[in-house]
Amino acid sequence: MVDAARQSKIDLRAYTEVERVEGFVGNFKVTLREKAKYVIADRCNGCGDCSSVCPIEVPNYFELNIAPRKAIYVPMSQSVPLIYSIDMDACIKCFKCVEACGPLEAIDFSQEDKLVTEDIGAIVVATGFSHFDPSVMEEYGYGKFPNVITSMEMERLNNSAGPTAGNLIRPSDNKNPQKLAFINCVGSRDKRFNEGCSNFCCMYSIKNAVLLKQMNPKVDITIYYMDIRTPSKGYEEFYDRARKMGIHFTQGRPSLITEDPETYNLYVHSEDIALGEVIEHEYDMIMLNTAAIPQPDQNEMSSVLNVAQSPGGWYMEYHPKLRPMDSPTDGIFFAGACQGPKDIPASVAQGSAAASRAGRILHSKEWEIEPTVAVVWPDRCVSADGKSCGLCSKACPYGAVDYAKGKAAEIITAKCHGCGACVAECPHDAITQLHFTDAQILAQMRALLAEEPHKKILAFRCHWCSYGGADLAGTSHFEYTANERGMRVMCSARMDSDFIYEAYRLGAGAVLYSGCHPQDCHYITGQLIGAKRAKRLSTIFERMQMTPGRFRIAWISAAEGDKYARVLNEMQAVLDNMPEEQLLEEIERLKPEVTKRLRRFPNVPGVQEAMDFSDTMVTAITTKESAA
Amino acid sequence: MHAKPKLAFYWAASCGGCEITITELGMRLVDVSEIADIVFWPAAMDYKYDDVRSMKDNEIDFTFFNGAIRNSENEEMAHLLRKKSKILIAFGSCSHMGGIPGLANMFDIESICERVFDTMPSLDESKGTRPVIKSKMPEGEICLPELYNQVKTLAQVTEVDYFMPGCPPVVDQVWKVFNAALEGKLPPKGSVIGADIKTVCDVCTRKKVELGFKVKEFHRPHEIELDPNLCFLAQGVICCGPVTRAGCGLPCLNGNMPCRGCYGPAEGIEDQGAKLASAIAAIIDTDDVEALQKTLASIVDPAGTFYRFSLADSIISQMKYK
Amino acid sequence: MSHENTIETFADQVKAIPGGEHLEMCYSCGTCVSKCMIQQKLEPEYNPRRLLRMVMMDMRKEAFESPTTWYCSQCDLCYPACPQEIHISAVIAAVKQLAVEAGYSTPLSTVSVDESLCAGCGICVMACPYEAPHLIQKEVDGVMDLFSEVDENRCMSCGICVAACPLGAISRKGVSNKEIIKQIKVKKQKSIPSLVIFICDWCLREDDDLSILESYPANVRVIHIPCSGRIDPQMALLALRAGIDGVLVCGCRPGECHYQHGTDITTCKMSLLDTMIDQIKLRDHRVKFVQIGTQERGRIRQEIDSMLETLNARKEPH
Amino acid sequence: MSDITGYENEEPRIGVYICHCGSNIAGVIDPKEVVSFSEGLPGVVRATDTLYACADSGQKLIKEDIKKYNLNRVVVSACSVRMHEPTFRAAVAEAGLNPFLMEMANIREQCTWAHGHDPDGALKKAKDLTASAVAKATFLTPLDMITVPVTQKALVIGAGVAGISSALDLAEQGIETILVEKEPTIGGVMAQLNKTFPTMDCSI
Repeated sequence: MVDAARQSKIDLRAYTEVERVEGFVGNFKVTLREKAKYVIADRCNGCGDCSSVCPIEVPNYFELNIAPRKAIYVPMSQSVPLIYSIDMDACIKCFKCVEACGPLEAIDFSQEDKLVTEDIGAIVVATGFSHFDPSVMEEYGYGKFPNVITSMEMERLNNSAGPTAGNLIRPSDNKNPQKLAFINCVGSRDKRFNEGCSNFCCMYSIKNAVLLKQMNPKVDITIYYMDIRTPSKGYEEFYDRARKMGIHFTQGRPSLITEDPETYNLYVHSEDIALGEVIEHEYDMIMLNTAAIPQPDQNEMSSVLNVAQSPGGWYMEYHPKLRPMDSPTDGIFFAGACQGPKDIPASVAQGSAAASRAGRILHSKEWEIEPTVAVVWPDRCVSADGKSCGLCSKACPYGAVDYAKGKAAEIITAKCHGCGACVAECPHDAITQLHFTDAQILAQMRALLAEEPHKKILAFRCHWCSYGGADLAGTSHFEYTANERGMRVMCSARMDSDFIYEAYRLGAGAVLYSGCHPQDCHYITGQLIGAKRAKRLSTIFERMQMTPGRFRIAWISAAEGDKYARVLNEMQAVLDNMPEEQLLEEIERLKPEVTKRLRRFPNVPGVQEAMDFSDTMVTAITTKESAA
Repeated sequence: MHAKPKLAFYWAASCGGCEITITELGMRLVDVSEIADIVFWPAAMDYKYDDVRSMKDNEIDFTFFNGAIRNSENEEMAHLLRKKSKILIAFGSCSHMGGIPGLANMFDIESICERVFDTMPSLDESKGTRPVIKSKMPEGEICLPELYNQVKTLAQVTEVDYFMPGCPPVVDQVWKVFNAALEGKLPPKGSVIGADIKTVCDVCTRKKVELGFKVKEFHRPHEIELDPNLCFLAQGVICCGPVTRAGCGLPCLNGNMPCRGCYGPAEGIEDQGAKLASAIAAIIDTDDVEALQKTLASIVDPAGTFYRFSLADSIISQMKYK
Repeated sequence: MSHENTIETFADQVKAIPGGEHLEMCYSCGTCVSKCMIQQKLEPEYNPRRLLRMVMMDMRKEAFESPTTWYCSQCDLCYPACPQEIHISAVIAAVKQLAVEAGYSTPLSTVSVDESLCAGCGICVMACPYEAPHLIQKEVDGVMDLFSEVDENRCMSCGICVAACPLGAISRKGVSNKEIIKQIKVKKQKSIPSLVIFICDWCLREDDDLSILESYPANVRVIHIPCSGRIDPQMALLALRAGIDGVLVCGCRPGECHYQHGTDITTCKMSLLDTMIDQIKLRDHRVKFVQIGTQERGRIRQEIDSMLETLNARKEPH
Repeated sequence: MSDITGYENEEPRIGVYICHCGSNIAGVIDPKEVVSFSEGLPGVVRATDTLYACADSGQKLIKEDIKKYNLNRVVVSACSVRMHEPTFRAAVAEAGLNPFLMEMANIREQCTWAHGHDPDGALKKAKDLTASAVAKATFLTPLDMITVPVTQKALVIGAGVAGISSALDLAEQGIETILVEKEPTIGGVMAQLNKTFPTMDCSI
């Protein structure tokens, strides 16, 4: 900790939050909120005179709220930086602290939060984790029985710098407990709360047990566990050491804790798996090893950073094996438990790894980004003719469209992230996206629907989420109908209405319109644009009296392989439930209507060529297939 | 030739329905009078109490006593007729179990008087009138019977030989009992006569409930349209059939109304209302514990429903007046 | 295709029965075993975790013969406690179904119906949490009549039907009406109130609490019943009529009843009785129903003491 | 603007490579059937299968074919673009082709792995996906990566044990680093701990 404060290249900003992140790799603009401390950092010498005169006491979060702090405080004596701050929610403005500070004049009640903007090349996100609140698990009586505490609370009670100066006492009567139990997996590996393993609790409880046993070899300690997981180097040996010290390990997940109303002693009800018998033992004090859970503000941070979350709420890495430190957004990296529960060695390792990944960029003067950007055909843009439009500019999540009446819109390439929202939104088809042109997409669709199109389900998926979801369905072997034919674009915002109409004109049995969940969108608001369009299409098809389910909208994250498979199977069921003639009849009935809506389409540059090509392609496919 | 058996009929606190049942025997009454003498029947003929007082003890062979014991006159006559009769039969629900008058045990006498003489909507004004046992009139002192605080069954004031339930007992059963009595074929003393052993449910032919059925809300009969072929409980309507002695011939059920329980508890049931509460509670849907109280609240007036005819005879009533 | 011909394993069979699907999610943590009270109170061999294991290991015979298959009363205390969200009782029910199909039958002593008393009213059919009784048509003396018949393999012996049956036509050895009434005997002493406690076999989890029950003198009579649902208001009133000063009925907290809804049915019964007692304005609080939760160690003492206090106060003015 | 419309007058010469991925693909469908299907598609001058397209041998095959058959488009029917698009782009680039003239068809994750129960359906789908990639390849245009400048400054959000070690590493590499912490002190959960395993030293 102290090293970090001493390192001259590190600009330490405590009591500061990240408000906004804009830009792209190498060129992020980050807005930081430096929260008002009401203490001038340069003048505060950390003497603490202010705090000792402060009359207000409130629970100290740092001590898990089991000990108080003043309204003007540092969380602990070894705080880095050692600068006091005033909690204005608690302060009664008696100004005793101002008096105590005297000539230093470090206290400034007029301070306000300050927003500062920084230019940043790469970002390492290391926001950590939070602790599961076990009071929702009635069976363990936390919050009801005073001597049931969490292990984090025990950390403070057993810490020489903690509120009891390291004297472990039990809350009901301040006596030193002689018989203790730890319960592992409280709220973790538990489908009711958090499905995952919290990774470090086994070692963590062993560590605490060993510490207590070292301080007082007479204490009787039992660790209740489901499995002891000690996979890293030296861990198993540490577990051995604990057993040699006489710490009891009982395999069995306790189902109930009860309390003696007179002594406040506790009884743990558990099965001893080794014995196959129910056991009930009495303890002075019980420590719950609670699950590691994502930070309460992880959802918010995920929108600020534009990164997705895995099930369970942790940040989702680009690839779990190949790129575990990378976010899907170039230039943003993850370190530590924010990406999933980790112990200290793993967190340190990932911190260094993330630094190394970020270093690749930060040591370069320039960085390459994908050229899949939008491009305007100036001659097709009506703005050049003096008409007002600007829909492209409105759609762009990045402000990358230079739009003004009287001149053709222009895309600022460096700002464009390549979502394709403007392309699909342009009513005059004056914009295209490199590598995802209308011609390319149409040619692909024609090929996919060459044969028996009414049996096919054409699935449009965004690259970042639903395509990933489809991948996960495959890697997990969640089977779904082989009639699915997948199309990939970068964002649901690129899924032009014309593509959908064209699919039905070609006779597709069903069409899936899928992308990410709104909060996960890789392109900030791209999904919202796509979702709005999808909803509009849905209304139109409803009015055309298309059988419900032949057009389906589904938001599927890269982590929802099961959902992808389920949605496709449900769509197949819709088709299966329609007699073939009825389906074919409906497709024919709707063809004129969807064709009518495609009127601008053939004029788009490249589309006619794609159409002509596709005719040969379709012929080739059908001949080939009939031969087979 | 033996002397003809002597019959007596008396009504205490009752509506008179039981008396009407006897008249409903019609021409069969003439047959009765061929073989028996009716020596006392104030509802039909002019008899004075003194006529009874002047009889020898046990002079009457069968006394059919209907009505509950509500006042001192009822009780006095109960004792008198007991003394003068060989066999005393509690005739009808009121003398058997207190009947409808027995529901007055939910209140004390003062609150009843207050209702009758002060707050009844049909009163023009309250004059604070109360019945007075003895009052001086120009003609001399006149007496009224004393109203009791508790409505009692006949058996609670004197020894009863047989109980004949019903509100009123149905005519066919009365005829059967007359015949049995006159032929000397009555069962052992203390028995319930003129009724069956099992319950109304046993003889009811309505379709019984389906497996898995539970009641979420109870209805009173007028609140819903009743299926004439389905068990009332299965329609969420409280029916006293499960605990009530059969023998009535099911006039209520045939009229698409649930059993009201007038034939009293079936053999083996000690407390009709408590046992019915137990049966009814067991059919309540308990899936949603929060909603239980709402379901229970839909049973309007449990005491009046479960103990409609037997409150005076109930254990809770006896506990109250102990 | 190859997998069409595969031999169906025991686990496959269990999983094919609704409720059995999640069998293989079990990671043997033992929560269900200690959450359940059967092992400690009734049958030491009882162990759902091991039954699930037997199914997974294709140990058909052992599973069919295991007491776990037969003793589970589907109270579902374990279901909300299971970290893998396995509906354990449903899995056990699936095993039991297969066991019955294979010709096994319950070792429990179950209820029986006396047809000479049964009126075929169907109250037991509605009351039973397990759908054990059902009505059958039967010819008696040349007349078709309805009777209740109990499927012994469904019956869990809770006695709820015994209490519900208006005519006492259903009984179970040990807890028939007669046997219970026989126990309502207290040595009456003038100055000390007498109390009868009907206590369900499951609401007191701890041995400590059970010993509290035994710590009272002879004026407090404890009658053990399988479920508070076994007691009906008439039984309580009969005790009072027999001269007992007070009746305390103890059952489990809602949601913790060993027989699913027994305690809730008792709530209904007792609440109806309370209302009726209230209606006749008899406010002497001599009958009380309490529901004790698994974590309420020592509460039984409080409840008995407070009941005795109430009864004492009632005695004093006289 | 022919570079935008994507259809150039240059005659497409497409090479199609169907990957077995060991048995991952070939265990469900016969890649050779997809090869013979591809052979007749417009523009396809070379179609073949390969055991592992991503392996050195597979890449070498593609590179050699580009020269041998004078290919100007490459289609690889193999795994997800999220897996090996960079690999094959690099491979074609090494053979002198613009990397954006390579197109992948995902016949593993989104075909054989998801339709193991329906090998016939999977084969049909693999053919269609390959045809679709050929169609897209026909209209592909060469593109150049866009170069952007880099601000040589890092931001580390969160000063727990991971954030601190990351910031220290960056700083020691000589990179200006802003270390942001929302609480008044850095250290995170680690600072709250007593001693830490397995060395049992002080956490701070």
